Amino acid sequence: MIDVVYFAWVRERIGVPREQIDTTAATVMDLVTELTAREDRYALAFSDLDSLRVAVDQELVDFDAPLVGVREVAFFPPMTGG
Amino acid sequence: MIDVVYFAWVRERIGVPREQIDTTAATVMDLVTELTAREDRYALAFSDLDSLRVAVDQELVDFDAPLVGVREVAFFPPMTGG
Amino acid sequence: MRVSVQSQDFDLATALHGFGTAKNTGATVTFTGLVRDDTGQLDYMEIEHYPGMCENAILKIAQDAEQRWGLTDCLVIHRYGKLNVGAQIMMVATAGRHRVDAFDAATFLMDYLKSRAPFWKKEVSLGGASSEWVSAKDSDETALKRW
Amino acid sequence: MRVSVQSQDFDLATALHGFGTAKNTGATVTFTGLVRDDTGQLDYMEIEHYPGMCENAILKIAQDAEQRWGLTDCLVIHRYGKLNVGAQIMMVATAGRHRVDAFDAATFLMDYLKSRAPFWKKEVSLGGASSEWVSAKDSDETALKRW
Repeated sequence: MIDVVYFAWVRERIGVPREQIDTTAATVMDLVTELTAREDRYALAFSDLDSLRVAVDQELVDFDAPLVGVREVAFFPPMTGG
Repeated sequence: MIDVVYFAWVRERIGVPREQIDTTAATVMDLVTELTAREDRYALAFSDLDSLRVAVDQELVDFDAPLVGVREVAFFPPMTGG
Repeated sequence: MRVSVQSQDFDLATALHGFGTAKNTGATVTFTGLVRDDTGQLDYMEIEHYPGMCENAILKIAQDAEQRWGLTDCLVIHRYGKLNVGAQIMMVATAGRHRVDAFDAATFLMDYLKSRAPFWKKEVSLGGASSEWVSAKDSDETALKRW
Repeated sequence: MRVSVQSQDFDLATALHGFGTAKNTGATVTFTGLVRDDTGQLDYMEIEHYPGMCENAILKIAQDAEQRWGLTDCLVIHRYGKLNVGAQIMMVATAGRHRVDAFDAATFLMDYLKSRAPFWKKEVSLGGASSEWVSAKDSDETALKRW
Protein backbone atom coordinates (compact mmCIF):
# COMPACT_ATOMS: atom_id res chain seq x y z
CA MET A 1 0.00 0.00 0.00
CA ILE A 2 1.22 3.40 -0.96
CA ASP A 3 -0.20 6.88 -0.28
CA VAL A 4 -0.75 8.77 -3.50
CA VAL A 5 -1.43 12.50 -3.32
CA TYR A 6 -2.45 14.97 -6.01
CA PHE A 7 -2.25 18.74 -6.24
CA ALA A 8 -3.72 21.53 -8.35
CA TRP A 9 -5.34 20.44 -11.63
CA VAL A 10 -4.08 16.88 -11.19
CA ARG A 11 -6.12 16.70 -7.98
CA GLU A 12 -9.12 18.20 -9.78
CA ARG A 13 -8.94 15.66 -12.61
CA ILE A 14 -8.45 12.68 -10.31
CA GLY A 15 -11.21 13.96 -8.04
CA VAL A 16 -9.53 13.27 -4.70
CA PRO A 17 -6.58 14.89 -2.91
CA ARG A 18 -5.20 11.65 -1.55
CA GLU A 19 -5.81 7.91 -1.73
CA GLN A 20 -4.22 4.63 -0.78
CA ILE A 21 -3.25 2.45 -3.72
CA ASP A 22 -2.57 -1.26 -3.44
CA THR A 23 0.21 -1.74 -5.95
CA THR A 24 3.35 -3.69 -6.67
CA ALA A 25 4.62 -1.13 -9.19
CA ALA A 26 8.42 -1.05 -9.16
CA THR A 27 8.78 2.53 -10.40
CA VAL A 28 6.75 5.72 -10.59
CA MET A 29 6.28 5.05 -14.29
CA ASP A 30 4.85 1.60 -13.57
CA LEU A 31 2.39 3.17 -11.15
CA VAL A 32 1.36 5.75 -13.76
CA THR A 33 0.77 2.98 -16.31
CA GLU A 34 -1.23 0.96 -13.80
CA LEU A 35 -3.46 3.91 -12.82
CA THR A 36 -3.89 5.02 -16.44
CA ALA A 37 -5.25 1.55 -17.32
CA ARG A 38 -7.59 1.63 -14.34
CA GLU A 39 -9.91 4.58 -15.09
CA ASP A 40 -10.40 7.44 -17.54
CA ARG A 41 -9.84 10.14 -14.92
CA TYR A 42 -6.31 8.80 -14.35
CA ALA A 43 -5.74 8.50 -18.09
CA LEU A 44 -6.78 12.15 -18.42
CA ALA A 45 -4.60 13.35 -15.55
CA PHE A 46 -1.55 11.43 -16.78
CA SER A 47 -2.02 12.05 -20.52
CA ASP A 48 0.91 14.47 -20.81
CA LEU A 49 3.78 13.53 -18.54
CA ASP A 50 5.85 16.53 -19.69
CA SER A 51 3.39 18.73 -17.85
CA LEU A 52 3.62 16.65 -14.67
CA ARG A 53 6.06 16.54 -11.80
CA VAL A 54 6.44 13.79 -9.23
CA ALA A 55 7.79 13.58 -5.69
CA VAL A 56 8.41 10.43 -3.66
CA ASP A 57 8.44 10.88 0.09
CA GLN A 58 8.45 14.63 -0.55
CA GLU A 59 11.54 14.73 -2.77
CA LEU A 60 11.33 15.66 -6.45
CA VAL A 61 12.30 12.69 -8.63
CA ASP A 62 12.14 11.49 -12.23
CA PHE A 63 9.44 9.12 -13.45
CA ASP A 64 11.88 6.22 -13.50
CA ALA A 65 12.44 6.51 -9.73
CA PRO A 66 11.97 3.21 -7.83
CA LEU A 67 9.08 2.81 -5.39
CA VAL A 68 10.78 0.30 -3.09
CA GLY A 69 10.17 1.35 0.52
CA VAL A 70 8.35 4.50 -0.55
CA ARG A 71 5.40 5.60 1.59
CA GLU A 72 4.10 8.58 -0.37
CA VAL A 73 4.02 9.52 -4.06
CA ALA A 74 2.78 12.94 -5.16
CA PHE A 75 1.74 14.03 -8.65
CA PHE A 76 1.34 17.68 -9.56
CA PRO A 77 1.87 20.26 -12.32
CA PRO A 78 5.06 22.35 -12.51
CA MET A 79 5.21 24.47 -9.38
CA THR A 80 4.29 28.14 -9.38
CA GLY A 81 5.51 29.45 -6.04
CA GLY A 82 7.08 32.76 -5.21
CA MET B 1 34.80 84.95 -10.00
CA ILE B 2 33.93 81.32 -9.64
CA ASP B 3 33.01 79.24 -6.56
CA VAL B 4 35.32 76.28 -6.21
CA VAL B 5 34.38 73.52 -3.77
CA TYR B 6 36.35 70.49 -2.59
CA PHE B 7 35.30 67.24 -0.98
CA ALA B 8 36.89 64.36 0.94
CA TRP B 9 40.69 64.16 0.68
CA VAL B 10 40.79 66.90 -1.95
CA ARG B 11 39.24 69.22 0.63
CA GLU B 12 41.74 68.03 3.25
CA ARG B 13 44.72 68.66 0.95
CA ILE B 14 43.52 72.09 -0.17
CA GLY B 15 42.65 72.98 3.43
CA VAL B 16 39.31 74.68 2.77
CA PRO B 17 35.90 73.32 1.71
CA ARG B 18 35.08 76.25 -0.56
CA GLU B 19 36.67 79.40 -1.94
CA GLN B 20 36.10 82.06 -4.57
CA ILE B 21 38.68 82.11 -7.33
CA ASP B 22 39.24 85.08 -9.59
CA THR B 23 40.05 83.41 -12.87
CA THR B 24 39.69 83.72 -16.61
CA ALA B 25 40.31 80.00 -17.20
CA ALA B 26 38.38 78.79 -20.24
CA THR B 27 38.12 75.15 -19.17
CA VAL B 28 38.31 73.05 -16.02
CA MET B 29 41.76 71.92 -17.12
CA ASP B 30 42.93 75.53 -17.43
CA LEU B 31 41.69 76.16 -13.88
CA VAL B 32 43.56 73.11 -12.61
CA THR B 33 46.76 74.31 -14.30
CA GLU B 34 46.32 77.78 -12.87
CA LEU B 35 45.75 76.54 -9.31
CA THR B 36 48.57 73.99 -9.54
CA ALA B 37 50.99 76.80 -10.41
CA ARG B 38 49.70 78.89 -7.54
CA GLU B 39 50.58 76.83 -4.42
CA ASP B 40 51.95 73.45 -3.40
CA ARG B 41 48.72 72.35 -1.72
CA TYR B 42 46.92 72.63 -5.07
CA ALA B 43 49.76 70.88 -6.88
CA LEU B 44 49.45 68.07 -4.32
CA ALA B 45 45.67 67.83 -4.62
CA PHE B 46 45.73 67.86 -8.42
CA SER B 47 48.83 65.69 -8.90
CA ASP B 48 46.88 62.68 -10.21
CA LEU B 49 43.89 63.68 -12.30
CA ASP B 50 42.91 60.05 -12.88
CA SER B 51 41.95 59.89 -9.20
CA LEU B 52 39.86 63.06 -9.41
CA ARG B 53 36.35 63.82 -10.57
CA VAL B 54 34.92 67.21 -11.40
CA ALA B 55 31.42 68.71 -11.50
CA VAL B 56 30.41 72.08 -12.92
CA ASP B 57 27.21 73.52 -11.53
CA GLN B 58 26.58 70.13 -9.92
CA GLU B 59 26.84 68.05 -13.08
CA LEU B 60 29.67 65.57 -13.59
CA VAL B 61 31.86 66.63 -16.53
CA ASP B 62 35.23 65.90 -18.10
CA PHE B 63 38.28 68.05 -17.44
CA ASP B 64 38.00 69.68 -20.85
CA ALA B 65 34.58 71.12 -19.99
CA PRO B 66 34.26 74.88 -20.63
CA LEU B 67 33.84 77.28 -17.71
CA VAL B 68 31.87 79.95 -19.59
CA GLY B 69 28.93 81.05 -17.46
CA VAL B 70 29.73 78.47 -14.77
CA ARG B 71 29.12 79.51 -11.16
CA GLU B 72 30.45 76.50 -9.25
CA VAL B 73 33.20 73.97 -9.90
CA ALA B 74 33.67 70.99 -7.56
CA PHE B 75 36.70 68.72 -7.27
CA PHE B 76 36.53 65.41 -5.45
CA PRO B 77 37.74 61.80 -5.50
CA PRO B 78 35.68 59.03 -7.14
CA MET B 79 32.42 58.77 -5.25
CA THR B 80 31.75 56.03 -2.71
CA GLY B 81 28.04 56.21 -1.99
CA GLY B 82 25.60 53.40 -1.40
CA MET C 1 17.74 31.50 9.37
CA ARG C 2 13.97 31.25 9.54
CA VAL C 3 11.47 29.61 7.21
CA SER C 4 7.73 29.84 7.63
CA VAL C 5 4.89 28.47 5.50
CA GLN C 6 1.67 29.98 6.76
CA SER C 7 -1.82 31.09 5.79
CA GLN C 8 -1.83 34.28 7.84
CA ASP C 9 -0.44 37.56 6.57
CA PHE C 10 2.97 38.82 7.67
CA ASP C 11 4.37 42.24 8.44
CA LEU C 12 7.71 43.09 6.82
CA ALA C 13 8.84 45.22 9.76
CA THR C 14 7.96 42.57 12.34
CA ALA C 15 9.54 39.84 10.23
CA LEU C 16 12.77 41.85 9.96
CA HIS C 17 12.99 42.64 13.66
CA GLY C 18 16.48 41.57 14.71
CA PHE C 19 17.25 40.36 11.18
CA GLY C 20 20.85 40.58 9.92
CA THR C 21 22.23 42.32 12.99
CA ALA C 22 25.65 40.62 12.87
CA LYS C 23 28.50 43.16 12.78
CA ASN C 24 29.76 41.78 9.49
CA THR C 25 26.45 42.42 7.73
CA GLY C 26 26.88 45.17 5.16
CA ALA C 27 23.77 44.67 3.06
CA THR C 28 20.27 43.31 3.37
CA VAL C 29 17.86 42.70 0.51
CA THR C 30 14.18 41.93 0.78
CA PHE C 31 11.77 40.74 -1.86
CA THR C 32 8.01 40.80 -1.42
CA GLY C 33 5.64 39.17 -3.89
CA LEU C 34 2.11 40.55 -4.13
CA VAL C 35 -1.11 39.48 -5.81
CA ARG C 36 -1.11 41.62 -8.97
CA ASP C 37 -4.22 42.47 -10.95
CA ASP C 38 -3.28 43.32 -14.51
CA THR C 39 -6.74 43.16 -16.03
CA GLY C 40 -8.97 44.57 -13.31
CA GLN C 41 -10.83 41.22 -13.45
CA LEU C 42 -9.04 39.33 -10.69
CA ASP C 43 -11.06 38.61 -7.57
CA TYR C 44 -8.50 36.62 -5.60
CA MET C 45 -5.72 34.09 -5.83
CA GLU C 46 -5.85 30.67 -4.22
CA ILE C 47 -2.53 29.11 -3.34
CA GLU C 48 -2.40 25.36 -2.84
CA HIS C 49 0.63 23.84 -1.14
CA TYR C 50 2.13 20.49 -0.20
CA PRO C 51 2.45 20.61 3.59
CA GLY C 52 5.73 19.29 4.87
CA MET C 53 7.45 19.22 1.50
CA CYS C 54 7.16 23.03 1.27
CA GLU C 55 9.04 23.61 4.49
CA ASN C 56 11.69 21.03 3.63
CA ALA C 57 12.22 22.31 0.09
CA ILE C 58 12.51 25.92 1.25
CA LEU C 59 14.85 25.03 4.12
CA LYS C 60 17.13 23.22 1.71
CA ILE C 61 17.14 26.13 -0.76
CA ALA C 62 17.80 28.61 2.05
CA GLN C 63 20.67 26.53 3.41
CA ASP C 64 22.18 26.33 -0.07
CA ALA C 65 21.95 30.13 -0.39
CA GLU C 66 23.44 30.76 3.06
CA GLN C 67 26.43 28.60 2.31
CA ARG C 68 26.99 29.73 -1.25
CA TRP C 69 26.97 33.47 -0.48
CA GLY C 70 28.21 33.29 3.12
CA LEU C 71 25.00 34.94 4.27
CA THR C 72 24.84 36.28 7.80
CA ASP C 73 21.06 35.77 7.86
CA CYS C 74 18.24 34.49 5.69
CA LEU C 75 14.45 34.51 5.99
CA VAL C 76 11.67 33.06 3.86
CA ILE C 77 7.94 33.40 4.50
CA HIS C 78 5.44 31.92 2.05
CA ARG C 79 1.68 32.01 2.41
CA TYR C 80 -1.01 29.67 1.14
CA GLY C 81 -4.80 29.86 0.91
CA LYS C 82 -7.03 32.63 -0.39
CA LEU C 83 -5.21 35.90 -1.10
CA ASN C 84 -6.93 39.05 -2.30
CA VAL C 85 -5.56 41.49 -4.87
CA GLY C 86 -2.71 43.46 -3.35
CA ALA C 87 -2.12 40.86 -0.63
CA GLN C 88 1.39 39.76 0.22
CA ILE C 89 2.15 36.26 -1.10
CA MET C 90 5.64 35.75 0.21
CA MET C 91 8.89 37.41 1.15
CA VAL C 92 12.55 36.58 1.31
CA ALA C 93 15.24 38.52 3.11
CA THR C 94 18.97 38.01 2.82
CA ALA C 95 21.82 39.58 4.78
CA GLY C 96 25.41 39.41 3.58
CA ARG C 97 28.74 41.17 3.73
CA HIS C 98 28.46 42.85 0.34
CA ARG C 99 25.55 44.03 -1.79
CA VAL C 100 26.28 41.49 -4.51
CA ASP C 101 25.99 38.59 -2.04
CA ALA C 102 22.65 39.80 -0.71
CA PHE C 103 21.24 40.55 -4.18
CA ASP C 104 22.40 37.31 -5.78
CA ALA C 105 21.20 35.17 -2.88
CA ALA C 106 17.76 36.82 -2.94
CA THR C 107 17.46 36.39 -6.71
CA PHE C 108 18.57 32.75 -6.42
CA LEU C 109 16.02 32.09 -3.67
CA MET C 110 13.24 33.61 -5.77
CA ASP C 111 14.22 31.65 -8.88
CA TYR C 112 14.16 28.42 -6.88
CA LEU C 113 10.98 29.15 -4.99
CA LYS C 114 9.22 29.92 -8.29
CA SER C 115 9.92 26.52 -9.79
CA ARG C 116 10.98 24.16 -7.01
CA ALA C 117 8.84 24.89 -3.98
CA PRO C 118 5.55 22.96 -4.14
CA PHE C 119 3.00 25.76 -4.38
CA TRP C 120 0.38 26.18 -7.09
CA LYS C 121 -1.47 29.40 -7.84
CA LYS C 122 -5.03 29.60 -9.09
CA GLU C 123 -6.56 32.87 -10.25
CA VAL C 124 -10.25 33.38 -9.65
CA SER C 125 -11.87 36.23 -11.56
CA LEU C 126 -14.57 38.59 -10.32
CA GLY C 127 -17.99 37.01 -10.03
CA GLY C 128 -16.37 33.59 -10.37
CA ALA C 129 -16.55 33.94 -14.17
CA SER C 130 -13.40 31.88 -14.51
CA SER C 131 -10.83 30.15 -12.41
CA GLU C 132 -7.51 29.09 -13.83
CA TRP C 133 -4.31 27.51 -12.63
CA VAL C 134 -1.32 29.74 -13.33
CA SER C 135 1.01 28.05 -15.83
CA ALA C 136 4.68 27.69 -15.07
CA LYS C 137 6.72 29.89 -17.39
CA ASP C 138 9.58 28.58 -19.48
CA SER C 139 11.46 31.74 -18.50
CA ASP C 140 11.25 30.69 -14.83
CA GLU C 141 12.82 27.35 -15.64
CA THR C 142 15.47 29.10 -17.71
CA ALA C 143 16.20 31.46 -14.80
CA LEU C 144 17.35 28.48 -12.72
CA LYS C 145 20.05 27.60 -15.21
CA ARG C 146 22.21 30.60 -14.34
CA TRP C 147 22.92 29.33 -10.81
CA MET D 1 8.81 58.36 -6.13
CA ARG D 2 10.60 59.77 -3.14
CA VAL D 3 14.25 60.74 -2.64
CA SER D 4 15.69 61.89 0.66
CA VAL D 5 19.23 62.84 1.64
CA GLN D 6 19.35 63.19 5.40
CA SER D 7 21.53 62.89 8.48
CA GLN D 8 18.91 61.25 10.70
CA ASP D 9 18.25 57.53 10.78
CA PHE D 10 15.29 55.99 8.95
CA ASP D 11 12.94 53.15 9.71
CA LEU D 12 12.33 50.67 6.90
CA ALA D 13 8.73 50.01 7.93
CA THR D 14 7.87 53.71 8.16
CA ALA D 15 9.64 54.42 4.88
CA LEU D 16 7.66 51.67 3.16
CA HIS D 17 4.29 52.79 4.53
CA GLY D 18 2.03 53.12 1.48
CA PHE D 19 4.88 52.14 -0.85
CA GLY D 20 4.08 50.23 -4.06
CA THR D 21 0.36 49.91 -3.38
CA ALA D 22 -0.70 50.21 -7.03
CA LYS D 23 -2.81 47.22 -8.14
CA ASN D 24 -0.34 46.34 -10.88
CA THR D 25 2.53 45.98 -8.42
CA GLY D 26 3.59 42.35 -8.24
CA ALA D 27 6.98 42.66 -6.60
CA THR D 28 8.87 44.98 -4.31
CA VAL D 29 12.57 44.82 -3.55
CA THR D 30 14.39 46.70 -0.85
CA PHE D 31 18.10 47.11 -0.29
CA THR D 32 19.59 48.42 2.94
CA GLY D 33 23.28 49.26 3.30
CA LEU D 34 24.80 49.08 6.78
CA VAL D 35 28.10 50.13 8.36
CA ARG D 36 30.04 46.86 8.41
CA ASP D 37 32.93 46.12 10.76
CA ASP D 38 35.09 43.39 9.27
CA THR D 39 38.10 43.83 11.52
CA GLY D 40 36.58 44.69 14.88
CA GLN D 41 38.63 47.92 14.72
CA LEU D 42 36.06 50.28 13.21
CA ASP D 43 34.75 53.00 15.48
CA TYR D 44 32.48 54.82 13.04
CA MET D 45 32.05 55.92 9.46
CA GLU D 46 31.82 59.56 8.41
CA ILE D 47 29.93 60.26 5.21
CA GLU D 48 30.60 63.53 3.44
CA HIS D 49 28.16 64.68 0.77
CA TYR D 50 27.67 67.42 -1.81
CA PRO D 51 24.38 69.09 -0.80
CA GLY D 52 22.11 69.79 -3.73
CA MET D 53 24.03 67.69 -6.21
CA CYS D 54 23.21 64.55 -4.19
CA GLU D 55 19.47 65.09 -4.42
CA ASN D 56 19.65 65.96 -8.12
CA ALA D 57 21.87 63.03 -9.03
CA ILE D 58 19.69 60.55 -7.14
CA LEU D 59 16.47 61.97 -8.58
CA LYS D 60 17.85 61.58 -12.08
CA ILE D 61 18.98 58.00 -11.44
CA ALA D 62 15.61 57.13 -9.89
CA GLN D 63 13.70 58.64 -12.82
CA ASP D 64 15.86 56.64 -15.24
CA ALA D 65 15.08 53.46 -13.30
CA GLU D 66 11.34 54.16 -13.13
CA GLN D 67 11.14 54.66 -16.85
CA ARG D 68 13.40 51.82 -17.88
CA TRP D 69 11.67 49.14 -15.80
CA GLY D 70 8.19 50.67 -15.75
CA LEU D 71 8.34 50.85 -11.97
CA THR D 72 5.14 51.52 -10.08
CA ASP D 73 7.11 53.12 -7.24
CA CYS D 74 10.66 53.96 -6.24
CA LEU D 75 12.27 55.23 -3.04
CA VAL D 76 15.83 56.22 -2.16
CA ILE D 77 17.05 57.39 1.24
CA HIS D 78 20.73 58.16 1.80
CA ARG D 79 22.28 59.40 5.02
CA TYR D 80 25.37 61.51 5.66
CA GLY D 81 27.35 62.40 8.77
CA LYS D 82 28.70 60.17 11.54
CA LEU D 83 27.39 56.60 11.43
CA ASN D 84 28.27 53.95 13.98
CA VAL D 85 28.93 50.28 13.25
CA GLY D 86 25.68 48.56 12.36
CA ALA D 87 23.95 51.83 11.48
CA GLN D 88 21.86 52.07 8.35
CA ILE D 89 23.61 54.06 5.61
CA MET D 90 20.97 54.06 2.93
CA MET D 91 18.09 52.18 1.38
CA VAL D 92 16.40 51.82 -1.95
CA ALA D 93 13.01 50.30 -2.64
CA THR D 94 11.57 49.45 -6.03
CA ALA D 95 8.09 48.26 -6.97
CA GLY D 96 7.34 46.73 -10.34
CA ARG D 97 5.04 44.36 -12.14
CA HIS D 98 7.43 41.42 -12.17
CA ARG D 99 10.23 40.30 -9.90
CA VAL D 100 12.87 40.82 -12.58
CA ASP D 101 11.88 44.48 -12.98
CA ALA D 102 12.08 45.16 -9.26
CA PHE D 103 15.36 43.27 -8.83
CA ASP D 104 17.08 44.80 -11.85
CA ALA D 105 15.97 48.33 -11.01
CA ALA D 106 17.21 47.99 -7.42
CA THR D 107 20.56 46.60 -8.57
CA PHE D 108 20.88 49.38 -11.16
CA LEU D 109 20.10 52.04 -8.54
CA MET D 110 22.72 50.60 -6.20
CA ASP D 111 25.36 50.39 -8.91
CA TYR D 112 24.75 54.03 -9.83
CA LEU D 113 24.56 55.33 -6.27
CA LYS D 114 27.89 53.63 -5.51
CA SER D 115 29.80 55.45 -8.22
CA ARG D 116 27.72 58.41 -9.37
CA ALA D 117 26.09 59.96 -6.30
CA PRO D 118 28.42 62.46 -4.62
CA PHE D 119 29.04 60.81 -1.24
CA TRP D 120 32.42 59.93 0.25
CA LYS D 121 32.98 57.49 3.09
CA LYS D 122 35.71 57.80 5.69
CA GLU D 123 36.41 55.01 8.16
CA VAL D 124 37.61 56.02 11.62
CA SER D 125 39.11 53.25 13.72
CA LEU D 126 38.71 52.72 17.46
CA GLY D 127 40.66 55.20 19.58
CA GLY D 128 41.16 57.32 16.47
CA ALA D 129 44.24 55.22 15.60
CA SER D 130 43.57 55.81 11.92
CA SER D 131 41.11 57.47 9.63
CA GLU D 132 40.95 56.64 5.96
CA TRP D 133 38.84 57.58 2.96
CA VAL D 134 37.28 54.50 1.40
CA SER D 135 38.65 53.96 -2.11
CA ALA D 136 36.33 53.50 -5.05
CA LYS D 137 36.55 49.95 -6.34
CA ASP D 138 37.23 49.13 -9.98
CA SER D 139 34.53 46.47 -9.64
CA ASP D 140 31.97 49.17 -8.85
CA GLU D 141 32.87 51.04 -12.01
CA THR D 142 32.70 47.79 -13.97
CA ALA D 143 29.26 47.06 -12.49
CA LEU D 144 27.89 50.16 -14.25
CA LYS D 145 28.86 48.85 -17.65
CA ARG D 146 26.17 46.17 -17.67
CA TRP D 147 23.33 48.72 -17.76
